[in-house]
Amino acid sequence: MQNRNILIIGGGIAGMEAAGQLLRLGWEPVIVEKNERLGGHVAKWYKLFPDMMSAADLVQTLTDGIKEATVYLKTRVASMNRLKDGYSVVLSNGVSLQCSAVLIASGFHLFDAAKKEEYGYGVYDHVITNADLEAWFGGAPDNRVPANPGQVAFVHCVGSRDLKAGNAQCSKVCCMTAIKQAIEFKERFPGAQVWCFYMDLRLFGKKYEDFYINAQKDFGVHFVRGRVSEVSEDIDGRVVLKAEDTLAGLPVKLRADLLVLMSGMLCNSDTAALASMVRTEVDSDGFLRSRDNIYRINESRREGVFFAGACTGSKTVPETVAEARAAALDIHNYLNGNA
Amino acid sequence: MKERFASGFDPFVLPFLLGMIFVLGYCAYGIVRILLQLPRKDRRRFLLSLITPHIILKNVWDIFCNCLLHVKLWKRNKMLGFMHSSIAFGWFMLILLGHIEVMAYCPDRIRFFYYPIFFNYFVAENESTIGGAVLFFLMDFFLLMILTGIVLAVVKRVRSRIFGMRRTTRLSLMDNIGLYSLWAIFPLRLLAESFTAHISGGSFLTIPANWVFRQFLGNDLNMLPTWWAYSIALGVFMCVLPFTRYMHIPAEMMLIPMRNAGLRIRHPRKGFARIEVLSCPGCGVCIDACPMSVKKANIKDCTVYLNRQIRRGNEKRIEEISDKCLLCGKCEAVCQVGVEGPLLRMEQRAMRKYGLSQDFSGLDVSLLAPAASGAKVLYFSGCMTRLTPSIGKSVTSVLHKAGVGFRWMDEEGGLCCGRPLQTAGRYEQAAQLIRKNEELILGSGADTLVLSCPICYKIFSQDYKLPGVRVVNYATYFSELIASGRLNPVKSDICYVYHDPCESGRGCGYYDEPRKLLGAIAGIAEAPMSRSESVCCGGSLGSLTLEFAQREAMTRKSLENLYASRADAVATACPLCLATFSRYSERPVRDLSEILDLALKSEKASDRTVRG
Amino acid sequence: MIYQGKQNIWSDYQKEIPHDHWFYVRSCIRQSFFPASEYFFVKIVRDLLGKDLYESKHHTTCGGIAYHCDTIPQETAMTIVARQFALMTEAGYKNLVASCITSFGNYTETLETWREFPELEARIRENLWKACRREFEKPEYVAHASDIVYMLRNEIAEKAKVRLIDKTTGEPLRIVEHIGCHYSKMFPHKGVGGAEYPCVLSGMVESWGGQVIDYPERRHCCGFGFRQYLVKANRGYSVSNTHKKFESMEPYHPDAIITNCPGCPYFLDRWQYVISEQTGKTYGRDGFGIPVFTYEELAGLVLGYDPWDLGLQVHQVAVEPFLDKLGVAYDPDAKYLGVNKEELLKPTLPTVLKCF
Amino acid sequence: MPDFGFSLSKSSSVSLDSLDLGLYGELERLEPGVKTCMACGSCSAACTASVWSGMSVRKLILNLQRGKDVEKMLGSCMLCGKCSMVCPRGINTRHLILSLCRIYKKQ
Repeated sequence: MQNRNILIIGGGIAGMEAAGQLLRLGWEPVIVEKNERLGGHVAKWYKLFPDMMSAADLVQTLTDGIKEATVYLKTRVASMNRLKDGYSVVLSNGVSLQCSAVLIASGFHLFDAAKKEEYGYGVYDHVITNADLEAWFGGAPDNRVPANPGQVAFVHCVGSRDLKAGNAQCSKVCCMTAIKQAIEFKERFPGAQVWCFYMDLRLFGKKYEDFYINAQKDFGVHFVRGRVSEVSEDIDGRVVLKAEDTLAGLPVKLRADLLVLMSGMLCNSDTAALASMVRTEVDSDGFLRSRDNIYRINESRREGVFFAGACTGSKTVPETVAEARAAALDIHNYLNGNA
Repeated sequence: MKERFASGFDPFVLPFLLGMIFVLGYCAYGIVRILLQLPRKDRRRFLLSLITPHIILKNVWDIFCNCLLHVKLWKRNKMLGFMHSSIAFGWFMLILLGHIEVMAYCPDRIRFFYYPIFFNYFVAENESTIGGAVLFFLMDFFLLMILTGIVLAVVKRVRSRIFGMRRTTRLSLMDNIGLYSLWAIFPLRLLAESFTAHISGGSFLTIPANWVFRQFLGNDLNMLPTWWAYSIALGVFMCVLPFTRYMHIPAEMMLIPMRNAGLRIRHPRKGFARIEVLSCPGCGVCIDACPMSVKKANIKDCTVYLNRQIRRGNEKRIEEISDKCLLCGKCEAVCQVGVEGPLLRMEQRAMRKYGLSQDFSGLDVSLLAPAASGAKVLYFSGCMTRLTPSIGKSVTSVLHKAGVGFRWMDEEGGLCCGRPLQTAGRYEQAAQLIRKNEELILGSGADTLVLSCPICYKIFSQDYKLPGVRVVNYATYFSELIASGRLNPVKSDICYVYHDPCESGRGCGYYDEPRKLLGAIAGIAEAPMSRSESVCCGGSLGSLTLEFAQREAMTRKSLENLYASRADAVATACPLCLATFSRYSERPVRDLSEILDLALKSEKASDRTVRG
Repeated sequence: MIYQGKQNIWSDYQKEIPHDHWFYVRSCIRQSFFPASEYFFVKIVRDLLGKDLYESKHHTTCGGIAYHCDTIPQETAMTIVARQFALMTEAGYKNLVASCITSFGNYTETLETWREFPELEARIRENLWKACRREFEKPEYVAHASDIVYMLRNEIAEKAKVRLIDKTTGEPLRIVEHIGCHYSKMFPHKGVGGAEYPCVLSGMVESWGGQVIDYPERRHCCGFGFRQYLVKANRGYSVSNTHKKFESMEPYHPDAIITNCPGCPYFLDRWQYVISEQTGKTYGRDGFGIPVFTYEELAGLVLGYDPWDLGLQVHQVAVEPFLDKLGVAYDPDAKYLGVNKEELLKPTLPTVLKCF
Repeated sequence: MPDFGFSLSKSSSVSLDSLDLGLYGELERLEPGVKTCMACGSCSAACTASVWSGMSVRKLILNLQRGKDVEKMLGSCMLCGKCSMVCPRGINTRHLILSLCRIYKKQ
């Protein structure tokens, strides 16, 4: 009889959604999550664009869908061996199991903003990242966020489209996240002046452009086309930014009470190790290589190994969820011999 | 004949008398004031016209036709025409007949000018004489006529749709007082005259009424209150008249002679403009005509409200109304008294103070001069044609096919014609551009200037001074080329409906030539509203404040009118109309030049074979 | 400012500096601008701390000024550099230490370029052989003299006679550090502490008891910029640069500036006079300027050498107020006496900037 | 003062937090559409006056936002309205310019 176990590496939204779908298709997914809770990055997020849905609600919905799945938290995959019709897996908690397919949903990690030394993350008093701001929106105290900010700057593309930072790719979601957060910020501090420093605004998704127009029209968010090149701190502890307004052809300077760095998405650091366990490849962008990038994004080049979510590239939440569903169906078809 | 009162006076005439004195005094003061506001030259011209026989005749005729008979209104809307002329003409006749009565029976009382009004109270005459019978019959006849008019007016107030008016003006408080007192005058007069009919005589209305009243109100003392009421209604009406739309009655009688004298607006608020504003009867015909009124929010921006706000001196609203207008000119075309809505607005725009004014007087245009060449024909496409390159391409293609040697003056860009500045009220800057373009054109040695943009055409034909240069719209020019056999278009099967662009149509009265050209090259249909009634496409540069999104409804409305013609496609002769319609039209929209160029396609092919 | 954050970054940029046996190459211009600095470097490192430092009398310019002024091509500059390497090889040394930041940058740039383009190195070897029949081995380590002092900062601190503490208040002296642009901006890993938060000078200041000032325009160039100064028409840019830095550091009321580049102390020092004349503004207390020291001068002061022996009298900005704070004894009358107690002639004093 | 033959040059850098945006603020009130400009440059490309002047509505808006002078550009506009026609965000640029001319205060 066929082994009905399917190993899902990563308990973020991709892993959870895929597990939920696989359960419904009659399989027995096993989620291995290295952290102490499910939900990945989304669990730490406050609101999701474009509907400003609560991230916690989404995670709850997904959690409700996988009550019957086996979940190992604080666990990693120690080793995987190819069998005739599946994989033999040993987990870091000592559990070993056999599964007929593997779904890698290991996601991404946020670029460490401290690596862009010139922005002074971790050095200056009022520099935070998009993730920090999101946590603060969610109620986590953060004394880097001033009580009554006058000027706030968002810097797009921190660790994205930056060869020197080791990531030449666009992280796709940060433009929209910046605008979303700028609006949320203005809602909390209507008196604050919010400045977004961007290289290009890449607002490709449904309703994204509306956010942009609203940010301009209703919230008076200022957009400056130019990458911040240098940040320093003045005697009052405020951050001083230097950039070029490339549209005006002018060097500009801004003294801000808070600087928010839009950290980009990189492939998770342990993905390469995972890839080597199943002998699949890492692409030139650092993410996992799909069979192709058009029709079989969910498939690896190894039989029985599938991908879902940001392990193959930066993705938005809806894209990730859709891909997870697709991956579940792909696995189902593969195991039923319909592939 | 006997006079009932030796004194010829009763206190009830006092309200009327006061009202009459007030309104006459007010009008006299107003006339003097407006005459003083006129520039000296205009004043002289006006006063001279008042003693020029043919102008006097024209004045009398115009006043009779317009103020009393409302001929223009009849043409537009029979019901409205009847309603207005029955009241105005009927009332006029009552007054006239009153005077005839006084002259006939007590000529010495003519100096009491309340006598003709209250004749039946003061003079006991009866219908037994032939004179009395005729006069009293006429009096009752015209009173009945007025009363019918009043009934219609009441109906119109309640249900304007019966009169074919979708929307009518909302009245101010004073207007309402005026309206109700006006409505009250005539029933009260009927009542008053009925009460006295057995003493002073009456006719087919008053005598039966008198009989009815006497069945239950035998005492003659009852008659006085009704005469009081009648007098009070008159008095109230005349006292409020200067502050209501009914001011149009005296104002229009001033406007007609002034217009006939050739005066025009020279100040946004004073003189002629003032008289125009006061002449607005507030009828609201312009509301339905206005292309902006498809949106309810814009109704209060129609000319009738501009006039009202100017009278009130509400500067904020005056500015809003003036700036929003598309300047399509339709309100002027339909206006019964001829209020120049667009011009009035441009004047309001022109009176503003600017912190910075463009100055083109020092502009060096040598770089923009058309290339030196022997070609005597210049083609000026205008700014907007840059955004509809098909027009420029077709015009030049047609000219090439006709073998016309020409130069495209602004092919590499040029100066604006100045019309947009003019519509924005920047007259001085527009004049500077006009001078610069004149310099360019006269310096080119050309003798013909062909224009394909109606915006340019309006200003070029009306404000440019180009001695020796014929300014011609391309439709006319192409028709001539066809007539002279230089172009041989093959008539297309497609049926087009021609949309009159505001600037060339109402702006220049240029209606027939484009139709002539279109008729020669394709089938042609007429929209229900066309020529001077044509509906602006909504893309007009005239509006300063209308946002892009607010214009869509207007464009769709205009297209609806064109579609009603059942034509296959829409033809127009304006780059702005073309661009605007193309945005929303379900049927093809083409410029005249494009249609002509298509009709010449075969010719081009044959040309090639000949040349090849 | 989060100090821990800077330390995290510094830990990523630890540079290996050999402890002894250096081939020392001097700067073209420092000996005229700050005549005692290099002398005292040698004196402190060789005589006081007993390290092996070798100098060759055949050493010439590294070509850096000409290279950065676009007057010689890179190959020429590299060949000059190759010759210095040859001198070092001939002397039997493997560790090169440059006194000049631009030389240091030039040596580093040459080596890094050769690493990327080995064929270029081969060509330069050929050039050098054709030009002067010399051969060389690439240095194992290239350091800047300030790296050496940084490495020895604690040994100097042990021997210190005074610490960088204001005698009158007991507070640490507030010192601005200014790093030469060619030190680590091109190759962050070649500088101690990297490019964004270099700690080569701040390490010395902290070790010697002072407090480092971090101000917004800390990274900004001193204004020399080679062509910005050397072409007279551009000097407005040069002085404007310096002005910008002073405006930015002004609210912190620094007591002194420490630099590690030949040009920087010169321009930070001399332009204070020009700025004072042009704007009427001075940046120190009571009409004085902010004294600017090379790291050798500051080390010399800490070690208790006589200020006038350290050549501080050739500074534009008066150093006396700083010496007073430091508690260093000096003879005001001896200021304009040279090494052999000859009269140097007292210069005309500026009208705005207060000097002695 | 001695003649050095050179002098301090004014910084070309613009301080975004200490700009005098009075004029721009007033314009925003009169023509709120200006806020939605995304600097695409359609207006400049279509501009009739740009052929013989430096006129560009995009630059004009940007200069206002950066507290720079716009007099020269503003002075060459012929109000032809092409920019309004091409603006993808539907900004009434013609009214914007006219309004700006009204509130403009000569330096």
